[in-house]
Parts: sequence; structure tokens; C-alpha cells
Amino acid sequence: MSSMLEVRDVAKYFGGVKALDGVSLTVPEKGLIGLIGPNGSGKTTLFNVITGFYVPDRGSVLFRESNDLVRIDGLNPNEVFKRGIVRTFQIPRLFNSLTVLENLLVTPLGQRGENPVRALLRNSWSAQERELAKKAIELLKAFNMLRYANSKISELSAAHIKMLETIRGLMTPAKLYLLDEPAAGVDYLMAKELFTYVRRLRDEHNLTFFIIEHRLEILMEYVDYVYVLHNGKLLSEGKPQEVISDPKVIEAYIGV
Amino acid sequence: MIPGVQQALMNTFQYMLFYLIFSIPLTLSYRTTKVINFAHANFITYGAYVAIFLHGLLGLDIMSVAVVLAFIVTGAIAVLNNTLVFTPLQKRGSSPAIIMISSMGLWITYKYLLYMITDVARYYTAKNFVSYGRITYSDVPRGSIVGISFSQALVASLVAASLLVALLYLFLEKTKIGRAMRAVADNPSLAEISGISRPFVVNLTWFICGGIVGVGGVIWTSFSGAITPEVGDSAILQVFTVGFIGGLVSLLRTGIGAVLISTIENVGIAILNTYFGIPVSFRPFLTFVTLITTLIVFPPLGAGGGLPYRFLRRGSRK
Amino acid sequence: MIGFDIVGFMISWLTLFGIYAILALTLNLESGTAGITNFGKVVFYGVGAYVSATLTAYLILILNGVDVSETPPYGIRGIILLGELGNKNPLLNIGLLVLSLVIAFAVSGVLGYLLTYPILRVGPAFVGFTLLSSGELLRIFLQHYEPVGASKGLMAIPTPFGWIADSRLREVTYLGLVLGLLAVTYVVTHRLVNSPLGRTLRALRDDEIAALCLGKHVPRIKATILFIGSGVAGMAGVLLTYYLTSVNPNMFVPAVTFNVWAMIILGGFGNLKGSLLGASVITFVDRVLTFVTPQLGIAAISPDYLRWVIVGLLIVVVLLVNPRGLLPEKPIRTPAVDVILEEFRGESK
Amino acid sequence: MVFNVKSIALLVIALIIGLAIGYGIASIVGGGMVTTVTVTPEKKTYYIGFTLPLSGELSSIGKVWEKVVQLAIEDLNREVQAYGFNVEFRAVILDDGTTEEKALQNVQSLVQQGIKVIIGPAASAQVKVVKSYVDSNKIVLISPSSTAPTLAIPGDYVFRTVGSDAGQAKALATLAYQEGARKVIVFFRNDEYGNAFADFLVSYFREMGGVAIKLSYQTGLPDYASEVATLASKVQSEGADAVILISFDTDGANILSHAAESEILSSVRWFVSEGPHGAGELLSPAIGQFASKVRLFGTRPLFIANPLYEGFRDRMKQKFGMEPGVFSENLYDAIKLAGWAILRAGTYDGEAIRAALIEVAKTYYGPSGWTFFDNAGDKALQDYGVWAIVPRAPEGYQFKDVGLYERGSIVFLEEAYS
Repeated sequence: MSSMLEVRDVAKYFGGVKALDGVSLTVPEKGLIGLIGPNGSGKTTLFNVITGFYVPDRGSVLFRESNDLVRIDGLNPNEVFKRGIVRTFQIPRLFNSLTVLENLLVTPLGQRGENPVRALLRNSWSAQERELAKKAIELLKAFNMLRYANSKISELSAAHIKMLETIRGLMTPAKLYLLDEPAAGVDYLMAKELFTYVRRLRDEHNLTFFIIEHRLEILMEYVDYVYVLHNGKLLSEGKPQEVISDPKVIEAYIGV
Repeated sequence: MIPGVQQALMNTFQYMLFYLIFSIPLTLSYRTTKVINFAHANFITYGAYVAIFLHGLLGLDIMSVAVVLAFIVTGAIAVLNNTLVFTPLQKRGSSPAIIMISSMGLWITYKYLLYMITDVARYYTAKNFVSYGRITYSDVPRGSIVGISFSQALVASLVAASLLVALLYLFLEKTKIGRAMRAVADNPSLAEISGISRPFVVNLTWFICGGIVGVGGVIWTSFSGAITPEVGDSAILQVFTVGFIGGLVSLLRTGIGAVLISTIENVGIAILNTYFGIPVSFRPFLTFVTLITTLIVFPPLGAGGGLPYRFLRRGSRK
Repeated sequence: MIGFDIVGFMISWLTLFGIYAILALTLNLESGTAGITNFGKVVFYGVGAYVSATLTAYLILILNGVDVSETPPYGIRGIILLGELGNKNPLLNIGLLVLSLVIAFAVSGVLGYLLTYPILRVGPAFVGFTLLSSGELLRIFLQHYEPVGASKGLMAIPTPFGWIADSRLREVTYLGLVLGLLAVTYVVTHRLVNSPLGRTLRALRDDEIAALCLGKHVPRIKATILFIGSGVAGMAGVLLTYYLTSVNPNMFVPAVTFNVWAMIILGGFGNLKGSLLGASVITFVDRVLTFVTPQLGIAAISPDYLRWVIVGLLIVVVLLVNPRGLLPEKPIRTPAVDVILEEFRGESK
Repeated sequence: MVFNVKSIALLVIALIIGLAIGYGIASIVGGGMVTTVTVTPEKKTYYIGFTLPLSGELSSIGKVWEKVVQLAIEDLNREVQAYGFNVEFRAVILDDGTTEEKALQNVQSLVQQGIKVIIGPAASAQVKVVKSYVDSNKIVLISPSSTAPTLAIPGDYVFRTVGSDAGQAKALATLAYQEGARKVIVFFRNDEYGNAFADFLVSYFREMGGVAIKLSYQTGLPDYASEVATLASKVQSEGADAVILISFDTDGANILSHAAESEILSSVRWFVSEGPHGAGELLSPAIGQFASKVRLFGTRPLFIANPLYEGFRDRMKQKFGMEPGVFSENLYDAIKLAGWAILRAGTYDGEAIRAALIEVAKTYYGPSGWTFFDNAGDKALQDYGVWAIVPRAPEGYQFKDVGLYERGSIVFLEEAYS
């Protein structure tokens, strides 16, 4: 299987702290890859490098564009998104004053009505707007959230909020999802439900997933492959069962 | 050699001390409470007017009394602002921008409230409090050592600024509550877990910060030639600039900002005037140019809720 | 009381209301909808005012064959000449109005666009403060810049309708112009808010980082909005110049900005009708106070101080008690709303 | 929640409607009163409008002016009754906060109440803003303190009962030159008043054969210590023998108190414009001592040794316990002129009052001296006095008028500093 994302020898320093120190990893197409590691091991920093918040001090990040791998490190986060990388956050970042439907409608690229001159001419964008609204409704239907379409974010449950943050990326032709602790703050059963959805998304929409998770045990059932990060370095990698029995991993988790 | 350079250097030093006394509490309060407080200007003005009313209404010219009273008054105002306005807003999850706007409302209210008080005082005493001359205090020494004259303001602000820096260091580093204040600043949720009452720490921070600035206001009355209810407002732009150079986070950088701005305002303008013929009236202009330059060249990334990174030029690579 | 000229009262109130309402609408677009804490509204207002004053005064003199290097419009000879030559040619006057509006929009707009550069990366506090400082910077610059009269300012600026002999008719015509521009501003801001752009702006206000991660070019959007808002504020400045027929650096102090802020907070953050309401309440109360206060006799406390204390408290109390103001922000009206309603109707059948 | 949106909205709307109705009733009733007045041979009431700086930058003098208005209106009513007119004048005083926009708003409100004669506003920038409105509505406007030369426009409805700064600049230049100053630093406010004054002063001083160097300072600062330091270095590097300060009250006091601490500045002569005269801060021991050390003199518009002025000052002191500040006598005369002009016009109409005002002013003589206007509507003959800060028994300091400007030279009436 060809790779979707390749991280090659990436390093990122903050002052004297080596947040990432030569990390290389590969996320294959249609993969469901886990990234685990104790607090402060550099997981979120790696996501920040991939999504363009940080420019790496060394190394490169490559992303599949049709048949080539193209460097994306150094791009701004908005440009990274335009190439098909969607990111979610540990604490979901939704637009609280907008409704669920509007949260979805913010996402699509190339909206004519976002141009200030065209925004004045309703006719120039209303057809596109209707199409997008229909698409959003289909999505909400598919994930059983249609009845919340006109609700404000504050009226949703924690799980629905996480779900909404994930599915809004589907309004665009997304290829790769970076999920930062999707199961944080959600109970065990709900977490399982979330990962079931993730699997469904991968299969139905041909997506690739790269997931940060703190709790290994939830992840193990779902992912194909796991990378373990410790002190900014790759500690171990492999199939979930191999990794979980790796003594180095156990030591890193329990010993710290 | 620029003529009169000694006077300019003395002024630089004097202003640096004032900027330290006014700006360090601004940075400290932002760090701990995450509130951008425009009502900071009122602390200066109210501190000065505590001294003025003591002098004008009661004929009291003892700075130590004015200092203690001003500390209590301005500290209490700061705590009141926090209890009645900032905390309720934060509890409701208002954005930093909304809280800042509320502080702007407080600023306007306090400013004109003071004007009203001066009006009433004038009505009953027939004295003009809207423009008040320098106060000479009976308990502050003055004199000259090795040819350098120490005015009362210099003595007082030197003592106050040294005490401020020393005590702040001891307080933040050595006491339990001081460490709690730093913990709240660095990581609010962690501090909560470790058993520190956040509301108490925040209120204490406000009281100390408001109080220190009020003391600075009292000292200002022994320095300035004429004090008006606008004094805090006209100084606030400089004070905020100094704070912004420190990104409202670093106390050390705030100190550097105080040195930088006071030097530019006193020595810088003298040089520009002597060698380039730039009018002295451009002095405030220089401060703003410094501010904008700082924001462009060394932006305090992510400060005050902004984007935590520098937006790169389109498609540029490292 | 001798009498009361209700028509004159309405004209003078509505004219000032119109100018302030334009400022309030654009500030609400920038700050209420897009979340840019613009504490420097007065900069763009002032630039617009100065652009029109300078253009009008100089062009009137130059087109009448006066050598402005000899008799500049800020000198006493120039002022007297402006009074004599100002209203000779109605077409010229109206042409200058149009020219002033266009150039003031462009200059203020570009200035707003450029000012976003230093503030792109910093939060609301720095944005607000930087723009506030820029206002003071502009004021000091104007005080030193001789061609626009330096500290003297410019005066006796010919008005676009100065050739109408009857003063009442002239005032009404001008009021028509102000209200017309207000209507255009309202339509434009209303359309911008109720469009995909408006939705993106609110998203930006709620969470800049999330918007960035969804592909929104945050700096460019902010700069565009400041371009529009500042440009229109510049046009409000043009209206002010022709209304006062005189400009002076000290007119453009931060208090003007705070006044407009009070209007949008009272009216409702993000609600355009609220801005109109806020502007009308504050300008109306100000005006009525000038009729009421003399009846109270000489008081110990100046009513102007009381007025500002109330404005300040109003900002705080509205934010505390009802942060959404008198009129809360409305959901965005785009065709998407119709689609979802159709969907719901279809389901219930 | 008790305060919901609707209740706030209702409250505000109710307030507005209430005000409007209340105002409407008041105006109808008020209007009715005037008509009854004209029918019955009762007293006829004339209103004079005022827009004064009771707050804002000029509030220190505005507060004094408020009392001057009270005094002048009382005097005027007593006088006109003594002459047998069965009329009464009333003042409608508004506060303009020393801002342009409020000044225009005040003038509009006064005009909308039917008032045709308005006194104020104080600052030239404010007068410029209201000028086109009063001209087009034919309202007589008299400013007691605007001195900007750019407002000396013939044929308009703006009058000024104070002479232009050009006159005082000449007096101040003469004072400095006569006292022996040959090279002066002119230290002035960077606003219209300061700039215009400094320009006149420099040109007059050069005509006399002296050297004058301009140095401006920005207004509205919290303090002027660093400006004073630059001034000191300028004095030293240029080797000047005097400083001429052109300022208002607060900034003037601030600058003088810093100058008192500077050795360089204590060794040159100081001459001051009218702005700081009357400011209480100048009477502190530090500035008092400084004044006698540098033999500080100031000029101000004043007709010295005028018994009417002495009487006016005594009555102000006796009645309100305050010294009349700058331009108080010009304001007093403006009010008197306005009253007599209305009576002379015989009808309450702007055009008639304007014509009458010019005539009345030709023969009127008040605390500010002869008041007649030049063709631009400004006080034609302005006299200038010289003031100093002298010790007062038993302690403290006071302002004292010690000389006058007469036919191109300064005549001292007494020794100010021994």
C-alpha cells in the first residue's frame, strides 16, 4: 500500500527542550494508525508540525498529492487543510455562536459567497449555498444528527460535539484525518462508539486516520499499526499487540 | 556632546522608575488573571488624587500616610472590579475581548467619577482640584550627593521601585502564596488541583497590583508640576507600550521596556532635536513608533489570545 | 423657553445620528461580527474627514485660478477666498463630494488594510491598543503637517449644497445625503453579515485557530473586513467635514471611538439594527440633554461628567446583565436556512 | 432574570418618549407664556444663549465664567430697569466640554429654542465649527476668548470681544526686549493658539532687533519634565538670555515648576503669555521664589487702572469669593453688549441685532475697556497689562498687575520684584 503521509527525521526544539528529535514515520493510505506515548512525549507537537503550526527545525513532512509525495512542512495551516488534512483537537474547537448546520457550512472551500463583492450579490452564491446545505443535511442524516441541525453547540452532548468536529471535515474532499485524543473526556462505551464511527468513515469515505491516544487499551482493538513516542523520539512501532507487550513501552508508561 | 545631557539622564532614570512601578503590576495582573485591564489608568489617577485630597482638604503633607491610604483605596478598587465585573464575566465564559471592553467601560466610569468628585470638592471649598500643583512632602528627604540633586520624587520612587522589585522577588520565590500566584499564572487547572484557592489568589493579585500602581500615583504628585484627572490616561499609552514590549508575560522584558521607553522619550528626542531638528512635540510619536515596531519585529506571539504562530508568506518554506 | 423648532431639531439630530450610525454599523461588522477589537475607529474617520477637507479646499482654490503656494487655504486670505469662491459652481461642489467620498474610501480603506499587518499575530488586546495608539499617532502627525493646516486645521470648507440659498432646504438636502449613505451602508453590511462570508467572520470571532485549521486565510479575511469597515468610516468622515465645514486634529480623540463602542454594546453586539438603535438612543439623549440641563440651573456637578459616567456604566452593566445588548445577534439568513426548513417539513409529513 | 432585553428596551423607549412629551409640554407651555407676555404689559423676557467650557480642557476658567455670567446678567437687568425698560434677560447656559461637536450641538439646540444671540464658545477651533451654522441662520455669536487670527473674517456673524493674539504678541515682545532680552527661546504649545502667537511674537521680536528661536511642545501629556530638560539644553546651547512661554494654565504651571528646579533655567529671564495667569498652582512657594529669582513677567489683555475693572474684580471676590480669571472681563462685556444690542435692535432678529451690536460697541466702555469692533468683528482696541507673581502678606503669593503696554512701550506702575 502506498503511503499517504511521510514524516522524515523531523526535529523541533523549544529553547533547550527537544520536543521532537528526529522522528520518522509513515502513514499508509486507508490506514488507521495510532500514535501513543506518555504526557509530554511530543505527540501534539508532531501534529502541530504536520498541520503547519510549527516549522520543523530539521527534516521534512511529505503528503500524497495524486501520485507524488509533496513537501508540506512550512505551509500555513490553512494551506495544509486545503491539501486534504483535517485536524481535530483534544478540546473540540467548534464555533459556539453558530448552529450545527452552520458549523458544517463554514468548512467547504471555494465558497463564492466568501468573496466580499460576491457576498453582496445574493444570486451569485445562493445556488451553491443550497447545494452545500443539502450535502450537510445528508451528512447529518448519515450520522443521526439531523434533529440537531438548528441547535447551538452548547445544546449538544460531549460525544456529539466530538462527532461534529470530525464530520465537518467531510464537507471537503479530505484525505487524511489527524485526531488528537478523540476519546478524551468520554466514557469507555462512548469511546468505543466513536471508534466504530471512525472505522465506518474510513471504509465509506476512503479516508486515512492518524490518531493520538493516551489510553492504549481503547485504541488497541481498532488500529492497524501503532507508533510510540517517548521524549521526542520513536520508542517502538508495530501491530497493537506487539507494541503493548514491548518491555520498552511498558517501562515508559509505568516507569515515568 | 549634547548640552544638558545630565538633566536628560536624570529624567530618564526618573521615568524608568515610574514606568517600572506602573508596568510591572500590569504584567503581573495579566499573567495571573488574563485580563487586559484598561482601568489600570484609574489606579494611577486615583492614587494621585488620594494624596491631593489629603493635601487639599485636610492639609496633610505626609507621604507615608498617603501611600498607605492610596494602596488601600486603589487595591480595593481593583478587587471590586474583579469581584463585580471580571469574575462574573469569566465565569460565564466571556471572551478576553469582552472582558477588555468591560474594563474600558470601567475606565470611563472611574475617570468621570473622579471629575465629579473634584467638581463637588470645588463646590464646597472653592479650590481647583482639576489642576493641582506639585505637593511638597514633609517626611521625604531631598538633597544632593556628589553634585547630583535628589528630588523628593526621585528618592521616593527609588525606594518604592527597589522595594517593589525586592519584595516581589521574595514574595514570588520564597512564600507559599507567592508560588501559588505563579502557579495560577502558569497553569490555572493544575493550580486548582494542588489545593490553592484560585479566587483568593486572583483577588490578592489584584489588590497588590492596584495598590502598587496607586503608590506610584502618590509619588507622581511629588514629581509632576501640575496634576489633572487625565494624568493616568495620558500616561497609560506609555505604560501599556512598556508592558507590551514584555509581551505582558515576562517581568524582565517589561523592565527592559521601561528602560527603552524612558530612554527614547528623554535622550532619544533630545538627540533627534539637536541633530535632526525634529520638534520636541514629536515625543509621544516616538513611543507609538516603538510600539508598532515592536509588534512588527518582535511580535509577542499568542499574547492576549492571538494566533500562537507567525503567519508565513504564502507557500514559503523554511 | 421661547419656542421649539421641532423640524430643525429633527434635522440636526438625524444628521449627526446618520454619521454616527454609519460608524456604528461598520464597527459592529468589524468588532461584533468579525471580532476585531477596533479601538481606533477614529483614525479612519479622521483620515476620511481630512481627505475631503484637503481635497475640497485645495481644488476649489486651484480650479478658480488661485495660487495655493501663495494663498494656502489655511491662511486667512485663503479662508476668505474659500468663502467667496466656494459656492459659485454647484456642479463643482457635487463633483467634489463624489470625489471626496471615493478617495476617502480608498485612503482610509488602504490604511485599515495596512494596519492589520502589525496586528495579525496578536490577540484582541494588542489589536485594540495598537489601533488606539495609531489614533494618537495620526493626531500628532496632523498637528505638525502644514499642508493640512497643522494645528490650525482647515475651515470654511465649501459644502456640496452650499449653493442652495434657503438654509432649511440646504440642511434637508444634506440630511438626505447622509441618510442615503446610511441606507447604502446598512444594505451592504446586512448583506455581508447574511452571507457565507458573514458566517466565516463569526467563525473567526469564535475560534481563530479552528478557522485557520479549516482553511480560512485568517489574516486576509481580517484585512479585507478592516478595508471595508475603515473605508466606509472614511466616508462618514467626509460627511462630518461637510457638516462642520471645518476640521481640526483635536476633533479626532479616542473619546469618539468609545462613544461608538457604547452605541454598539448598548444596541447589541453583532446585531446591525441594534447599532442603529444604539446610535439613535445615544445621539438623541445627548441632544435632549442640551435642552433639559439649562432648566436644572447651575449644578455642582457638570452634566457632561454624569453623562460619561452613565455611558461607562452602561457598557459594564450591559455586558454583565445582558451581554447581547438590547437586540441580540440574529442567526444568519442564507438559503441554507430554507433548505433545512424544507427538509424538516418534508420529514414531518 | 429581572432585567431582560425587553424590559431594558421598554425602559429606554419609555424614557425617550417621556422626555419628548415632557419637553413638548414644556415648550408649548413656555411658548404660551411668551405670547401672554406680549399681550399683557408684563415684563418681556429675552434669552441669551451660552456655550461654555464647564468641563474638558478649559474647565478651570469655565467654572469661573459661569459666575461671571450670573453677575453680568444681574447687572444688566438692574441697568436696563434703571433706564426704564420693562424687560428681563435670562441666560441659558450649556456645557460644551471644550469639544467642537458639542459646541455645534449646543448652538443648534439654542437656536432651535429661538435664541438669536449666543455667547461662546471659548476655543477658536470650536468657533470655526459653529461659524457656518450661525452665518447661515443669522445668529449673532460673540466669543469672549477666541483669539485665532484665522477667524478675523469681515462681514460674518462672529464677533470677538478680545483682541487678536497679534496685539498681545507685540506687547510681550516689547516687554521682553525692554527688559533687556536679546536672544530668546519661544517655548509654545503646539496648537493653533501657541503656533499663531509664537509666529507673531517671533516676527515682532526680530523687527526689534532680537533673536528668537521657536521650540514647541505637545499638549495633553501627563508631565512636561523632559520637554523642560530639552528647553534647558536649548537655552544652554544657544546661549539665550530669556525664555518666552506661551501656554495655558495647567501646562504652564507644570513647566514652570520643573523649570524652578533647573539651574540653567533659573538663570535666565522668563516672560509668559496670559494663559497661566490666575492658575492657583503658580502661587506655590517654589514657583513664587522662582518668579522673583528670574523676575518673571507676563502680559494679558487688560485695561489696567480701569475703575470699572477694579469694581468688577471686587464684586467677583465679594460675591463668589474668587478672582476673575482670564477673559472674565471680556465675557462680562460681551454679555452687556449683547443685552444692549437686543434692546437697541428693538426686535429679536439676528440681522437687526448684528447691526445694533456694532453700533452699541462703538460707545460702550466696560471692565475690558473700549469695546468697538474692527471690520472683522474683533475688538479693535485691546489694552494689555503686565502681571507678576509677588509675595502676599502674611504668607504665600499672589498675581499682581504691575504695568501696562502703552504706545509701543511697557510702563511699569510699580516695582514688582525688589
